[in-house]
Amino acid sequence: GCGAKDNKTNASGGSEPNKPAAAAELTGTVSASGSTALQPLVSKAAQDFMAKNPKVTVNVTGGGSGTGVKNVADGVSDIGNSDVEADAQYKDSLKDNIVVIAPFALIVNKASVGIDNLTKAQAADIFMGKITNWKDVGGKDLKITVVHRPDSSGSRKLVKQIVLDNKDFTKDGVTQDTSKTVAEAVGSTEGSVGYVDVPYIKGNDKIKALKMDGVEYSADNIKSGKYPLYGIEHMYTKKDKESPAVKAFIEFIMSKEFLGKPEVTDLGFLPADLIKK
Amino acid sequence: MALIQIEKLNLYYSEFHALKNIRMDIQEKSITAFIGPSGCGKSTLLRTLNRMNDTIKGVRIEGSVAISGKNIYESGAGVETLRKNVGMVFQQPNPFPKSIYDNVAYGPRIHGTTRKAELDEIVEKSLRSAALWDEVKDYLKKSAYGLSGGQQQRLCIARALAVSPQILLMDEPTSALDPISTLKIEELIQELKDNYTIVIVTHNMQQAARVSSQTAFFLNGEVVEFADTVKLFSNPEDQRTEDYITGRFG
Amino acid sequence: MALIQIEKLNLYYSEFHALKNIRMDIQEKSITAFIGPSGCGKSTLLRTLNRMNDTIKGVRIEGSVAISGKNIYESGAGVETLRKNVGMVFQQPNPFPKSIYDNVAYGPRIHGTTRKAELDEIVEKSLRSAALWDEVKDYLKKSAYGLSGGQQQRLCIARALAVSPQILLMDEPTSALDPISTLKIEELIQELKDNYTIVIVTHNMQQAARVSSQTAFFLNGEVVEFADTVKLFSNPEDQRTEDYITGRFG
Amino acid sequence: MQKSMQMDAAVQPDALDRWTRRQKWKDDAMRWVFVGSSVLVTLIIFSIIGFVGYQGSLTFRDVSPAEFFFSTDWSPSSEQPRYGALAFLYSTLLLTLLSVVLAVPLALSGAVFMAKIAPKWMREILRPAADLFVGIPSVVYGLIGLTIIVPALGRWFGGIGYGILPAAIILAVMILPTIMSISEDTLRALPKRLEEASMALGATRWQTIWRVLLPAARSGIMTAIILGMGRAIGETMAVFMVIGNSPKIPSSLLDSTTVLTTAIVKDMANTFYGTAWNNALYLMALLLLVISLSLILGIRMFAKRSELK
Amino acid sequence: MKWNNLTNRLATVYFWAIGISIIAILAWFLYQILEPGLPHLSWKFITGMPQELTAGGGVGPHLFNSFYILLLSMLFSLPIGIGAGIYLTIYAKKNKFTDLVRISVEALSSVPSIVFGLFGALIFVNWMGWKFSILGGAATLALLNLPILVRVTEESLSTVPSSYWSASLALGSTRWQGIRRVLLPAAMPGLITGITLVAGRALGETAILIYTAGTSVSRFFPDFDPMAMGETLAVHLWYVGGSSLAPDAKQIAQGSAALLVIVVLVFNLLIAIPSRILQKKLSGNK
Ligand SMILES: Nc1ncnc2c1ncn2[C@@H]1O[C@H](COP(=O)(O)OP(=O)(O)OP(=O)(O)O)[C@@H](O)[C@H]1O
Ligand SMILES: Nc1ncnc2c1ncn2[C@@H]1O[C@H](COP(=O)(O)OP(=O)(O)OP(=O)(O)O)[C@@H](O)[C@H]1O
Ligand SMILES: [Mg+2]
Ligand SMILES: [Mg+2]
Ligand SMILES: O=P([O-])([O-])[O-]
Repeated sequence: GCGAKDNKTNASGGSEPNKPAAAAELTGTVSASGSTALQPLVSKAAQDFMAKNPKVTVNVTGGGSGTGVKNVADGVSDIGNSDVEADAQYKDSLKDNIVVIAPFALIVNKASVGIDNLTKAQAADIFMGKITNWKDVGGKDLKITVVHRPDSSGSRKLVKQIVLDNKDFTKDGVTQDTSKTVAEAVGSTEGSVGYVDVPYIKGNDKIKALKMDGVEYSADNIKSGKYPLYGIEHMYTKKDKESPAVKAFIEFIMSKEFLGKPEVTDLGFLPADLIKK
Repeated sequence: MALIQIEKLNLYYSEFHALKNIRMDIQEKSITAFIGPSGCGKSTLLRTLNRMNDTIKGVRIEGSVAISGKNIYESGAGVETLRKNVGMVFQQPNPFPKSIYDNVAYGPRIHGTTRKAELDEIVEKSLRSAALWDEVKDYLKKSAYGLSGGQQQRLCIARALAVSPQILLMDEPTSALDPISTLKIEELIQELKDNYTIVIVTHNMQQAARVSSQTAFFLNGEVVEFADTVKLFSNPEDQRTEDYITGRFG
Repeated sequence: MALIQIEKLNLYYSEFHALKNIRMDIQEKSITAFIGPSGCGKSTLLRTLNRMNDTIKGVRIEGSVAISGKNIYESGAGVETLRKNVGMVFQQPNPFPKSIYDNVAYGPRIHGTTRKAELDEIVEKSLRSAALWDEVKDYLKKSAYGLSGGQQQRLCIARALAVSPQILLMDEPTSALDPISTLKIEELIQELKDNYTIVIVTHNMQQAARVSSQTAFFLNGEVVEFADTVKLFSNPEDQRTEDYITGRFG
Repeated sequence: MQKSMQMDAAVQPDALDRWTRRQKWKDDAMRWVFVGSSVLVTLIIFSIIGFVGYQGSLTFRDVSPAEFFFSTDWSPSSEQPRYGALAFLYSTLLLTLLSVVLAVPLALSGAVFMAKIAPKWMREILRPAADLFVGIPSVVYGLIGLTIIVPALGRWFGGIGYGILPAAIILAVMILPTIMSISEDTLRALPKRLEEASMALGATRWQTIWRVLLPAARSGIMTAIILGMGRAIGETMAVFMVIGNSPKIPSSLLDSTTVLTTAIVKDMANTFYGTAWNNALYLMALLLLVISLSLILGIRMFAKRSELK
Repeated sequence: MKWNNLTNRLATVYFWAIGISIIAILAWFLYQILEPGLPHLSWKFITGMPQELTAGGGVGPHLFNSFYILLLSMLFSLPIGIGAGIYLTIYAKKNKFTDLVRISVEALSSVPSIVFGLFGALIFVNWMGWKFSILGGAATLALLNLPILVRVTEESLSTVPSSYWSASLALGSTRWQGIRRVLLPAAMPGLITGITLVAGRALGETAILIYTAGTSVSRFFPDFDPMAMGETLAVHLWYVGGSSLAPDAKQIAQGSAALLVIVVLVFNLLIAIPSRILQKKLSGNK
């Protein structure tokens, strides 16, 4: 029932000049690759989208943000998922679709640390290796272990920008590949601290998210500018070469219909228009 | 005209001069024995007759070997055709890990015989010629490895006969066998003489004396003496031959 | 008293009854030859004398073998001590992939000799006894695999002598060798007789006749006849022995 | 030549001649297939080296070789990016060495056990079990390392438990079956007469194994170790999960550090193609290739030299 | 003498201890994998489709892809690997080209799989335009298999007694006839063992496939289209452990690990049994 209606919307939304605006059924293949942080969301969207448009196949794969962007530029994928802005060399050829906002949080090992708030300055000192014991920030007498994301990850870049004012992280500590493994490592290591995007906080009862300067992450606090730690998720496409199916898919991801689904809302991604400048 | 004519044959393993200026004529349907101490070149000469030396790296050959008047090192007929015509039996029995039947049928098959009836006939005939048929006729599908050493060697002879060669080369065919099997093979060789030209290498002078009509005595890559077996053993011309056959060697 | 006394010896490979009720006395410093067709049990009996059969699974032994009056299957001295006393030389020369020196020194070393000077002396003496010293004295550090077959076999004899055994078992020690090397080994055996008790298995009746003082003729796991070599070959008591030695077997 | 071919045709039925010619044709064709396969294998390795080498060499447009090879400062995302890979190189060598040192004695003893001592039924279980372990994905090894070995080491020795030691333990288990199986095959393939010769001289089983069998199997054992080592050097996923991945020279076996493989995967996917950072990762891949190849050739040469002339 | 006996006895004890510890280590690992995973294995899990954010996802397409990629990669690597192995054992003369091939095989076997992954991504995914696909994954995996196959072929062929080869040539066979009818059949048991090893490694490989076959599966199951994306079971395990947001991700990971081990085991058995029968038959039921 609702499928037919939606198709019409998509087709009329497309501004392809050589395509008649008739309500043709969408066909074709859409492939997306890139950011692993974004992959669960995009995969979920792909499943729902394919259910609505049975003649479209959407393939989603990871590979990392850098790979994703390169893949669109090379024509390997239609969409490049990235949680960082693309390199300057791609500015001209790629179209930047900002699809969602991903809040981040600082997390600590729940059982051992004994605090639930850090000021931005304290957090910066911990990540730069200047504070190495929790008692210096009001916690237990316990050595701090920092769990990082890789240098090239969007999450790390974000924390570096917002929390560390672009100074360098300490080289001590442990690096984990993905947000999920960071959450797990923090959960299993005494005295550890890390940073992840919020979808990975829930469902792990050995970690806890810290407030920053006394502010908890939430849609409202982000909207009002009180909570600074969030990333912008991009889905790059090739400028002026997007097929109707690709356009429809990106619109679908950004739609209330999809983002409003309970299991998606639950994840904690926020709609892109939340912080429209 | 002799069936095999060897002319001014020299063979080198890289630097090593293994055969020196060999001349020899071998008549059709005769048995010729090669004797001599180890390393004197008996096997090497035998293997030039079916070009098995081709498979060894660094071998260089000069001179000519003619079979039925054609130099086998020049003819365009190809080494496969030559080897089909010149069968070979090795020192160690070397059946394939296949059934008795498949061992004998191997040669005909690779040369294009595929009809079952025809193969059956060839297998039976070859096994009969090798005096093995009665012992194995009920176990043709069994692996050849179930046979005793002497039986295996006769199987290898049957396998060689199955492609109907004209010449049969045997390199110490009994040296791995017990005396009784040896005796059987020697009898077999005598019977085969009627249809095949046979060249046999042996360490055993008694054997040479028993089976062959001509004998060649080798030393350091040269043929010291080549004569009728009876003559060579009873009245050798060369002193070295005499020393060797009387065991006074060295 | 005889050095080796074999009494009512029966040996089974699992089900198979390979030696049947063997009795035999072997005198000190004699050479005894075992002859007989393949599979009759010559090697098996030889290997009971130094308990090499122990290494084969499923072997069962009844009866007794006594050396110097002590049953080797009961004595507490251990199989290593026995084997040190009863050396063995195999059909195929089987040197270790080590230098000539290390091959000969192997035995003394495992039995606890470590002093270089002592080892040097043993190595030289053993190689001299095996008539190999002059040929290899300048290449002691070279690999044993560089030697010819006959030299390798003499090296194996030297290796066996290096632990000064009392008895030397030889299982067809020349069957892989050419006549000249064979002759050398036979001469060597004759010389060794003065110091060692030797038991030799051979396929070659001439060899048995040439080297041994006693000969035992085996058939199907039994000793058909055991007598002075000269007597056994010239005037055998058993018809089967006569048939075998005159080649009229079967 | 012309003449002899005609004579042949006269002697043999036409059909057979055609058969022979066809077989010869096939023989020639197959020879080219085999040569072609070999050429292909060679081409592949050269294009891999070429590709990795070219991409890697671009690094030197932005980074001096001295910095890359001799500095331990790896901070590619800082304002003043530094690309020193020495720490990775150091840890790679240390990790490989340690895992081989852990695995080899165990694997060789196991091989001797299986080839010479174990009863048949035990071998029949152990051998397929060992083969099975080659097929367990490295992620699974990593998972076990992360959830069991790292916390246990942390408990026993204090600290967080990440570092070269847990990685080496995991790698040792991963390469153990390979080394064991190949060494066992080699031992088993030794001619029985060597063992007989030794036993007949009164050697005990242990003396025979130690003084004759193991030396005689040396070249096969070398191959086994090389193969195991190759796998240890190249392993990525399992190591990533337990080694900690700090870009520095570790102060102990239980200190977080990074090896070349994990340094590559960590950032390869998220850096942009053509940047100095990305090129440096390719250069590390080249380095990895060169190291494992030269280790292998080195050991081969050493083995050959120590063999008897 | 006493001393010798003592060391011998100690050595025997030592080897038994080592043998048992190795078994214990292997068994402990197996237990750690199977114990948490087995309860999660059900028909629905083994044949079901994956779920992204909700619980109850299966691994049907992944299992299928594992075998599909394995099969295709064997299709590429077997002829070339065996071909090069045959070249090296039978045809190779002592010359520069042979040395080059040998060193190449050696070098290829020392290439870390991550490097193969990068290479495959560039050549197959990008240049050949195969994108992330089963085909691209299989082709890259074939590169990983190649050197092992060459070596296995060389080794199995060299254990075939040379007397078979001379016997065949002496009967007038061409080399190819001898290879096909005598050498390869006689080397078959060794080849099969080698192939099982290779297959086990391929089934467990992740680093290569992440960059070439992708980390998602086709919407159809089974999908024989080689151009479809082909996340395998091992890669899925990696993805689920590292990124999935499904609430039962942990169980899925444990189940996949157990399933993978069982698959490799079954695969080994399926191949080992016929190969043993073959071996018995060849060696003449003695
Ligand atoms: N493939 C080879 N490469 C180099 N030299 C070889 C090769 N084969 C044989 N020779 C040498 O050529 C000589 C003749 O060898 P050949 O095998 O013909 O001797 P033979 O008379 O058959 O000896 P035997 O009775 O031991 O079989 C020997 O000195 C041997 O070392
Ligand atoms: N390990 C074994 N297991 C079972 N049977 C065996 C074993 N070794 C030998 N036999 C059998 O025992 C019998 C005697 O073997 P043995 O080796 O003693 O014979 P032989 O007289 O030395 O023969 P040859 O002259 O061939 O060496 C043979 O029938 C043989 O098949
Ligand atoms: Mg010869
Ligand atoms: Mg014997
Ligand atoms: O999403 P990231 O993996 O780049 O942090």
